[in-house]
Amino acid sequence: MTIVFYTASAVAIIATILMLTRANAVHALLDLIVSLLAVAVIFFVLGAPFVAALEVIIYAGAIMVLFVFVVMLLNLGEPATRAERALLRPSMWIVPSVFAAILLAEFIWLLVSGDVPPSAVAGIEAKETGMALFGQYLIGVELASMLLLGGLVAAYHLGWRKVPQTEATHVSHP
Amino acid sequence: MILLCLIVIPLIAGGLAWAVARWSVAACRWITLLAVTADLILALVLWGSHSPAGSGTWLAEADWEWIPQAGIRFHLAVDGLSLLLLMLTFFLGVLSVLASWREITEAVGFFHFNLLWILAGIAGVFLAVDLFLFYFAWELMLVPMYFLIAIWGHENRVYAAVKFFIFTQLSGLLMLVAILALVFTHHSATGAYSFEYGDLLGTAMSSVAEMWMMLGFFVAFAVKLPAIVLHTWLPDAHTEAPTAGSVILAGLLLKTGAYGMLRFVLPLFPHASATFAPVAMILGVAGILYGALLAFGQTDLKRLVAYTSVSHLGFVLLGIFVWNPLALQGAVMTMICHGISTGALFILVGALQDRIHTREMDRMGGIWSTAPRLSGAALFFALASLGLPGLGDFVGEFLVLLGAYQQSIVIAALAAIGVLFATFYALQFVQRAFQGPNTFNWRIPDLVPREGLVMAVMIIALLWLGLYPRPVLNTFEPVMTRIEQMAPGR
Amino acid sequence: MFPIREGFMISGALFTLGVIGVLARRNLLFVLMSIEVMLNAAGMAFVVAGARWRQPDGQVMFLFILAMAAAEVSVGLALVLELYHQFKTLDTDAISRMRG
Amino acid sequence: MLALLWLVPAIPFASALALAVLGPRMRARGVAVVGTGSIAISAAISLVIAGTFLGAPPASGAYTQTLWTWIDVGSFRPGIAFYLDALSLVMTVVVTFVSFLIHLYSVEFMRGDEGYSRFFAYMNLFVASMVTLLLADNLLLLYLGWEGVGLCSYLLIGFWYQDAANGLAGRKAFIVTRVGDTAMAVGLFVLFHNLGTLRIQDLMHAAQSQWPAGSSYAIAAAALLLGGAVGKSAQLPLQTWLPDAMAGPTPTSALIHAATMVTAGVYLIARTNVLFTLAPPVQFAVAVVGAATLLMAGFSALTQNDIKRVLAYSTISQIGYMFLALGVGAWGAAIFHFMTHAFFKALLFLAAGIVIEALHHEHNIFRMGGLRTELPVAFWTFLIGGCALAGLPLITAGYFSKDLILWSVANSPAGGMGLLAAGIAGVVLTSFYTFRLIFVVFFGRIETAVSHRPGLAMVVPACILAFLSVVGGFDKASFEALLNTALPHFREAGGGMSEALTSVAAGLAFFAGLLAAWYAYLRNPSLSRAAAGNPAGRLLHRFWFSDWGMDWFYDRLFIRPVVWAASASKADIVDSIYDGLASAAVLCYRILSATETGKLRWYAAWIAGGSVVTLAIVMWL
Amino acid sequence: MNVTEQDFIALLPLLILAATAIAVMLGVAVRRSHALSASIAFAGLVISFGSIWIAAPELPRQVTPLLILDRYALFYIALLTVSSMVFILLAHGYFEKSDDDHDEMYILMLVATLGGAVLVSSSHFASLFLGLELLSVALYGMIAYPRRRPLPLEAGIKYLVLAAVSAAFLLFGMALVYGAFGTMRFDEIAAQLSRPGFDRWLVLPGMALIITGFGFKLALAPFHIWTPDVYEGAPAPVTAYVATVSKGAMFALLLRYFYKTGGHQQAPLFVVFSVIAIASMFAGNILALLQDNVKRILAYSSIAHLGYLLVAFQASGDLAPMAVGFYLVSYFVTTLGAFGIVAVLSDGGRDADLLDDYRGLFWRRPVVAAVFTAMLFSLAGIPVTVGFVGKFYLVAAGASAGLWSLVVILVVTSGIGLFYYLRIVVAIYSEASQAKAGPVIGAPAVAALIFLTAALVYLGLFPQPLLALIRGLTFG
Repeated sequence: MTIVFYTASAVAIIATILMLTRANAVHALLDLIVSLLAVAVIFFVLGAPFVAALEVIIYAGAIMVLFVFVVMLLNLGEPATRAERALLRPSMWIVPSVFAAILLAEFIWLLVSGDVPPSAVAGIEAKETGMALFGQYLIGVELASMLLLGGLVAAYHLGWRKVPQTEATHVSHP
Repeated sequence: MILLCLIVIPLIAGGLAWAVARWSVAACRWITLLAVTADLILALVLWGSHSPAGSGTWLAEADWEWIPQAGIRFHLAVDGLSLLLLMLTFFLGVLSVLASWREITEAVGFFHFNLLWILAGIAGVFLAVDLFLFYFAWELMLVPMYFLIAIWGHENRVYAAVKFFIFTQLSGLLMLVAILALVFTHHSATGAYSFEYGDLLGTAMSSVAEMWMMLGFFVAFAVKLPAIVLHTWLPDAHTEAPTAGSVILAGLLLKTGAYGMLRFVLPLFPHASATFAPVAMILGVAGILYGALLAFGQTDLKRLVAYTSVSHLGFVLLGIFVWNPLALQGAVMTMICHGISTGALFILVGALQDRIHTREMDRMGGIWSTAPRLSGAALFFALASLGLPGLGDFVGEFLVLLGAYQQSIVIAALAAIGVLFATFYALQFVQRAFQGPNTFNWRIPDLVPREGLVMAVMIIALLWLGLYPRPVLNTFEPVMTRIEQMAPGR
Repeated sequence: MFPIREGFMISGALFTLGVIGVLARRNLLFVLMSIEVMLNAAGMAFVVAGARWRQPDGQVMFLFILAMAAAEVSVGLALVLELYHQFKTLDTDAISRMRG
Repeated sequence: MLALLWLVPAIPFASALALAVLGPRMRARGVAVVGTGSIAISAAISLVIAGTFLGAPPASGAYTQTLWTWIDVGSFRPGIAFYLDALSLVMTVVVTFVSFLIHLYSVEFMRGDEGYSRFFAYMNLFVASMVTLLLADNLLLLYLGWEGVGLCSYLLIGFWYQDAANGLAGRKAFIVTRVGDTAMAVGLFVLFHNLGTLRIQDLMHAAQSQWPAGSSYAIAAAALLLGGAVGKSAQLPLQTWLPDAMAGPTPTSALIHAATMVTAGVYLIARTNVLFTLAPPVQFAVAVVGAATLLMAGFSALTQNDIKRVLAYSTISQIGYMFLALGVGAWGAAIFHFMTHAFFKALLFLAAGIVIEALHHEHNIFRMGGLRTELPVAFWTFLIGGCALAGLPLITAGYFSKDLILWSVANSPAGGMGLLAAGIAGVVLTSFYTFRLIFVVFFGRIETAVSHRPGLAMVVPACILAFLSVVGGFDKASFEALLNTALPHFREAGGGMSEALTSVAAGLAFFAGLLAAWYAYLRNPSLSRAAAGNPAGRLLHRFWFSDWGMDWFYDRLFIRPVVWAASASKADIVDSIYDGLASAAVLCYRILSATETGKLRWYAAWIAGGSVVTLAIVMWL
Repeated sequence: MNVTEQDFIALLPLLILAATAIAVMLGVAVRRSHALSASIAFAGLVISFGSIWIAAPELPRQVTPLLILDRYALFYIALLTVSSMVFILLAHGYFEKSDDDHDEMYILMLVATLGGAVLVSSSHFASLFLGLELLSVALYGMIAYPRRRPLPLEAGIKYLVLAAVSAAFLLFGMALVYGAFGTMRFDEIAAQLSRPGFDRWLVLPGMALIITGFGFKLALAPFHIWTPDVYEGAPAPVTAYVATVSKGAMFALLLRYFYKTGGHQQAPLFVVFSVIAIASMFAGNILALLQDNVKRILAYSSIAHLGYLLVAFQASGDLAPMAVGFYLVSYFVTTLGAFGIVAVLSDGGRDADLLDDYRGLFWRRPVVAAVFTAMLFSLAGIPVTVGFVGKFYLVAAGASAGLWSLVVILVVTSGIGLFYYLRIVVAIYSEASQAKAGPVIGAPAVAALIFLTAALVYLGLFPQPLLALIRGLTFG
């Protein structure tokens, strides 16, 4: 169990690092999906099989597909990748990495200095989760639906294009 | 009810004047004049009907609930001191309306609106005995003043207006903090929220707290007064303001600072004030000398007069913190007379600027030969400014000095040297502007009857105050006695 | 026995990587991906916390995060499309006009 | 009749007011009538009052009239009140009467001047102030008059305002005297603070009873009052304004020198003699100041070319005599000399005015000459005045008064040989410069043609004054008797000189000076030129001519530093503090504003950085 | 855990908001009409506002662990709905000038308002998070709404990325707190916090990260950096909305959250909040000093204003909710008014956001100028305006708690702040440089401005009723 956990963790982290350093968007997306799948394994280890499944289905599945669609729509191609590579100079990484390293260091320092938290013995079944979801979190589910509605309307409005000539007049505005 | 009218009449008339100006500029001016005159008459009626040996603290009072949540009341009251200052307010109000009768041609309605609202604000300051209301009025008078300077001012008006606004607002906020601190101190002692002046008097507090609160009030009033170091907004504001603005600034707004010291700083924080008094006195004397020196150095007439205000108000500050009957009454007397004499000087300089379109003394000279009445009036008020006996300013300054001598010989002597310095700038003013050869061949009309009337009234007032000031002195004497008795150890 | 502390550490590490991505990448697509990493890490932290207390609440929160990520990404990608259409680039530095 | 007292200052004051307001619209004749008439009435009233006073003196020797309480603050209650005793009576009568004559003279002298009404307004105000000063019952009212005369001197000296130099002279007069006034004001504080009143009589009694002789309060108060007195009376070291004051019209000079203003200091000291008696060092200082001034001014007078400046220095010198007298406790002698001086000095100025007007406002004596025949009236009156000034023995008033002073100096316990020698040397000098003037102006060749001859209004006052200059000193005894009702008797020290001795000495001194002048300017004019020509003489001449370099000294010591300081701080140094704050704020703005780069990554970094900092604070606090 | 009838009644305002969003969408399906959509949305808001009186008798009510409906929540819901109504009035005229579809704006706005309402009544991390995201996601759409214009688009992208990042921070923080306590309910967390010996090593970083999230939404320094760009880029009415509804709901939540947990009185957090307050007051006021873009000036000033609010927040005590409540009302009125003026003076092409656009406004349109001046003076805290009373209460709250250094900094920085308000005022009253009268102002916008001005003056003179109302607010 422990070995699985650590392996999955290592995979998640390495895949994420790879994703961050890719110039080609599609490659990066694939790395990200690997990372997400690794996280799904971790969830499984943590005794949360329901969210592990959702992670695979929705996150790695649906959401990433959305990304892929957009990449395709934009038709970025090889020139974009080259341009992107040009931007990936090592110096770009220094400051963010320092920041993040401090953040992580602070965080880990805290975790290590604290007491070891008690560990649960049993996992949580999908049923339990479902009960909670449609029990005390019912309103939350409704709100999440409104959230998706809002996202839908916004994405619809922003992504929708009119006939080209009226568009041209708008674009000409500074 | 009269007290409320004193504030409400200008407020309403202000709105009316603004509205009417759309159709008739003359009507707007007349409405303004009538409103201020009405207030002046009301104030005079109050003065006439009061009995100097009155029993209570206040001669008249009006009290309504306002924000009971915080113990804030709409409480107006008047005693001898505030009554006199109210009369001065509306007296100068009338004169400044007359003085700007022809000067203002743009946005006349808005101008008179602002003028009236300033007067209402000042009246509110002098009338309020609820600290919140006081602060309210205190801030309220700034805004129209700001507009007066910023819209109808001269070349550098924006800079001056902004500087004025920021100085006074910032210091006012410090006072607000002090007011609240006082209220909470009072609250923790009694369990009741109250902004009442009467309730807050004698609030028990630690000496450190008292000192800080006192400083909060002091800074606000010292900026208005203005005490040296905090004075630099004044020359700019006075110089750039239109005539009416300068008159009200010098004649009234500065007095609100002194009034605040007398009404709040000393009575509310007697011990801290006593501890602080030497510093304040030194500030006063430094102001007297520094103001006089700078006035001597100026070539811009309005700037010159502005610095004389710094100098004269130094006497007021000195007199207040000397804190004995002579000096206190001298300080109040100086306030009143300075209002008239400096107001008159600003009117004259305004009239002159109107005619020759400059305030630079280097561009003047020999005005006397073409406008003798104007020049003569200027001479008169210059003499009042240098403290000539027989004119009002002398009485005040002499009393301050006499009182100051009982505190400290050195301070009195230095302040007396300040009077000597006054001679320098006053004579320089007369000499360079009005006497000497008429190098630039000015040919200008002399004072018109309207202006002549204004000058005559002011001259008579100063002579009266200089030769027979008793009625005035007696009006505020009980108040000063009370304040004097609040000094610790007395 | 679930590795709770390690779980927090891993989620923290992933979160940090997401932060690095947002700070370092100029391509908007990568920025959005990095945000996904961050959100995922936060969701993972919830799951870990839920596991610690043996409660379903952590997982419910993960679901909500999932919904939010979906909404977020859809709007974000719509903006990416529009942006690319107007500016012909996804470089966040290049699209910046407002400053000061 | 004494109740009319208040009218003496009130009428000139009222007429001054009337002339100021209505004057510009009145015709010249009307102005003259109002301006002169008011003083005439005032003089008449004072004569009537004098008659009443002398006929039936009030029981206490003084009459007090209170008009109203001026200021009323606690125990400080000075009134507008007048106090008449022998001292103020004499002064008032002389002042009003001489002023009347000067006004009369001005009616003609100033005719045609565009500021005719203004002139009379100022002159009337001048008289009103002076009379107020004299009659004041308390020191505050006295101070009012005191400042009033200072003001009027300023106004009149700068009367012809279009010449900036006149304005400068006027300002100088006002400011220099005000330096003294400031000291005096502080003196008032001392007195009020320690004695609790400013009423002069109460003060004197209180001082007498509360302060021992030589008490430091008395010394301080007396010294401060002396400061005021030297300023107004143009004594060392504040004498520099008076010679410049000649810029004003000649009648003004006459008024300032003869009747008003400069004698105010003498009056003040005489009035507060108790204080000075209680402060022997100060009183001695008065004497020394007087002696030094009379000598210095005498030397300066020797070198002047301007006829009025010579007279101005002679005034300073003569006031020095009065101070000398005051300093030795000869109060009466001082007032006596004041009176005779008022007559002959007014006379000299009026006569000089005739000369000046006759010669197109020529002031330089070396462009005059031989006027003896051209302007006989001027010559004779000037001669009489000059003799009185120089002290022609036995005939002139000036001789008697000066002689009395010399005798007092010789016989006072406070006096001494040094002071006496100075006094006698002063007589020689006076005689010398007076006759130098007379010989140069009225004898010798005619240098400038006479264009204008005086009318009756100018001649009559001169003649009356000439008469008074001669007879004014005859009845010394009854005058002293009168004054002794108000002033302490002169305390004679035993073993002094006899009166005859001092008289003879004074007479001899007079003739010595006369002879020297005759020799140097009539008999052998080349001598004076040679004396002025050699290097030492030239240096001395320049030194004396410039009033012993005092002006130069003051200019360097006070005026330039003040002017420099004023111009240096014109822009208000304090304001730079706030400018600095504003610049600091703007700097902060520039720095912070640079953080708003518009770059998304940078913004995200801020958020991450912010949470790093927050975390850090949380962890280590 | 059943939802009862009473729960529904208590939830009515929220339900009606959600229903209205659907209704507008259905309306669009039938007929695309700007006026219709706006009317439906407005009516929905009015009904929602009215339903507060229906809901009021059921108070206070805990509806599932997620939401608590108490007087406090209802007060802020009322404030949010009224602000949204004003937004509609302003937005109608503003968007009418450009030819695009406008209906989605109202749907998004209703969703956002719902989010705000959820925020102010949330009692649980989940509802906090959902409310926040409802608000955020709708705002992405609203900010970038005129998507063909480059500035709104840029603003939208920036807001989206940064909001998402900060949401991630917030979530991570919440996860840590949850990990420490095992509960996500505020009251239980408060109870745990008051007990010693909790897992500080999880709680404190959790709190710190939550503060990051809040700080971003409230635009407090150092998380303020996005504000000017988004304010400038967003269409003026949306800017008003971002500045008021979004921030106001968040601050109300902040007060509730920390007031309940008492977390901000913990020494480290107290320091953090103090540092944030001071930094915000300074940064906001100094950044605005010489700014030439009115929207950016207002953006920076809003940073400062939130800093002021934090002073009262820090003060805690009885006065804090009152001061915060009143100040928020005053801030709402004034900010809506100020951006409202910008909105009505803008034409379809660009917003009238440069200082030069306002030069000489007084001589061209005196009434508009006067209203704008009143708004600016209220922001500056000058008497007769509501801002004065608001600032008075802030200082009072700070003073009552003896937070002298914070109070003095408040005073000093607001003194600096005067300068840039006056710069706008100066421009308004300077000599007219251009004769252009500007666009015609439609009746709805006029109504909105009249309402705001009246509120500004009335509350400035007679704050008592509102104060009494706020004083009566209780946490459930």
